[in-house]
Amino acid sequence: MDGGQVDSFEDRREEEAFRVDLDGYEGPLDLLLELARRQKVDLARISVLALAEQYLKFVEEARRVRLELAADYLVMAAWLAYLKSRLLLPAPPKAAEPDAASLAASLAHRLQRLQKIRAAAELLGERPHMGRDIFPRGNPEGVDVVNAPVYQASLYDLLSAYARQRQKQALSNVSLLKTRTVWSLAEAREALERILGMALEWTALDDYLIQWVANPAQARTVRASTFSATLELVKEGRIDLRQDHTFGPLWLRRKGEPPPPAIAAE
Amino acid sequence: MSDMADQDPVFDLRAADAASHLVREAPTEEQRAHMRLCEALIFAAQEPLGEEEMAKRLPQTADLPKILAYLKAEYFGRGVNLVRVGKKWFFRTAPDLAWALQREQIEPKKLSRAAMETLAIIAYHQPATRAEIEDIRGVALSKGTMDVLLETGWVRLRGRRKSPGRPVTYGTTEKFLLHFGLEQISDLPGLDDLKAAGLFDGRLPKGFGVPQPRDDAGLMDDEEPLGDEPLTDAFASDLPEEG
Amino acid sequence: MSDMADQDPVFDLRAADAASHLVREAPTEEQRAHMRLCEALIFAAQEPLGEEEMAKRLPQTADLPKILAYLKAEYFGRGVNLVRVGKKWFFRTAPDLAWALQREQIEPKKLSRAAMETLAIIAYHQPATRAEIEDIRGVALSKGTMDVLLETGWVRLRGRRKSPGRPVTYGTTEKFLLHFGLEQISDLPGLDDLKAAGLFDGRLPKGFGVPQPRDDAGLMDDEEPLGDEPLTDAFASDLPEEG
Repeated sequence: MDGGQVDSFEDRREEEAFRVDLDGYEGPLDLLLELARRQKVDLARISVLALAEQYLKFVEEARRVRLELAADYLVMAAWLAYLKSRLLLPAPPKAAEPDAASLAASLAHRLQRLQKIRAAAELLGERPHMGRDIFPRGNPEGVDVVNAPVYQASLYDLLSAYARQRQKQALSNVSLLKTRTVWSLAEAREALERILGMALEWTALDDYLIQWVANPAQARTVRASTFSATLELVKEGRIDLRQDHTFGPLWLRRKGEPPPPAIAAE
Repeated sequence: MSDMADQDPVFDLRAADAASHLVREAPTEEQRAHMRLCEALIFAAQEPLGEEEMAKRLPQTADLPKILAYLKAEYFGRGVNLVRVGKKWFFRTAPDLAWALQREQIEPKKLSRAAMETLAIIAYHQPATRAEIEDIRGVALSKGTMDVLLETGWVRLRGRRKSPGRPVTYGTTEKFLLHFGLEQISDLPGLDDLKAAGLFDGRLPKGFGVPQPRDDAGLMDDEEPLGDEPLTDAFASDLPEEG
Repeated sequence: MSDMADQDPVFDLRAADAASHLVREAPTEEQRAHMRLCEALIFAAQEPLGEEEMAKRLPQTADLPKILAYLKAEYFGRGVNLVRVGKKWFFRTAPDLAWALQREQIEPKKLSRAAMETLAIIAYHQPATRAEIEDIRGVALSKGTMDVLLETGWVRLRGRRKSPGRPVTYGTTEKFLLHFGLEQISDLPGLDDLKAAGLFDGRLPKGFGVPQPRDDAGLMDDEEPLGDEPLTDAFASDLPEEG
């Protein structure tokens, strides 16, 4: 539906010859309105009977030239044929249906309404359009947006921030005065040597550790350092070290005792 | 163009009268200061500026309607006019200068006749359902036509009619008013003619009165919110679609 | 903004003189029509509009310089001014109204962890100097942190500590109390309350305490007024700055 079609519509209106061509009509009502315009009278005083006859003639013509007609054109034709017969016949005395005159009036009303809205659409279209006839400011500065930050924090945020750092600082200050949390190799070796005399029989390394390590949090560093220290002592030939299976306890004893038969067999 | 100018509110004789009246009684020094501020605010804004927005920037004692009336009077008959749309204000070029301002390169896409008629029905008859539009035009509405109108931003989905099938109701937007230079929906051209002809009482019992088109944000008595149902079948129709 | 206005040709005294002179001799009917056209053209243009461009749309006989001078005079002192740059013209809102054209957009912001901790220390230990805050936190305070806190309006410069270097003392404001819903600063919970709330766990060294905060408006015995010394070196510190 472009301007071209509107033009052809206008052309068609000027062309008085009745031509069977449905192109450009937007359905039966549009066609009826066009036919009504040809009566060149006020739509309010239009002859619906004449209009119905014209429409029916149009449809007959169309079928004669085997023009494909959309269903709604045929529905309208059927309705108009009915209306025509009702208009020609005298009104039945007690009609259950609406009388033919009011049916005709209602059709005329619909046509008028369509015509008026078309006129309104035209008036609307003729108004100056923004961007075509009237223009807003070409380059408005706009309103500067200044960000006004609003800080948000809850009392809980404040208190937990306070407690968090006070506690952190308090603990790190105190820990400087405490014993080191890491057991050095020297410490482990010294401790081992001091107790070596007690280990005449095979003794689990863990036994020593449990005995020596007061703080369970230090178990890891103590085990690591002590193990390194035992390896040093084995190398020096001062102790024997064995492990019966993977991840099993480490056994150690002072060197000089005869090895147990199981170990000798290996 | 000249008869169009008559329809335009800027060239409205009553407005001109009011303007000349206002010009005769000069604004006070204080009002002048407020006029300057409003002038700058409306001028700088990217979109029509709401009266509330202006009121916020003015002293509480400022008489905003009077200030805007003065300002409008000052721009009366000038190359740039101060125009109201709803409760918003903006400057735009005078419609009679269109000939000099039209830019060759930008040819705005023309709406099809079907779309223009549908737009007119929605504007004059709003809130309107698809079935009402089809009833007036006597032809099924293609999905494409409504899509084009929604795309222009001139038409919006308002809600649903409280009737069987709960059809979607359509109405116009502020952008529609802005585009066609209307202050409010009742300024639609030819509306009085249509109302006088009593052509829009189709769906109302006789004697009910002719409905006034309404584009209020609020829903009417026989409307309800869109809800979250899918809108896809809003376009379902058993009429054949127009070609 | 004000010094911009001084440079601006709109506020140029010679221009103002010329303007008032022009206003005295009114433009002719024809010149008025040309003024309207130029007004609309400049208004609708997306960039400053060249004089040649305007001349093209005006009759050859039109006296463009005079028309533009009239137009400029008409907009003199108004909320919108006509401004010339080289041979191009554009409208601009009056520079002295810039303040009104700004819109504040509220942007919710969260304090950084460092700022929050610093605020908490100021709240509990006020009046606190920068060095005291750093001592408690064990890390130097970046300048940015204190700037942010002053921006919140929750922290204020109270005075100076009567000690070598006369360091600035910080305290909280009434706005701080308001924001955190405290009636008075002494409503901040003490150590036992903080412990009960689970904010401190059991392992605290002996002698660990939380001060009873005070934010008296008056200066304390060891404080003195800020005076008018520069505050720039208030942030000097030899601790490494926090990340």
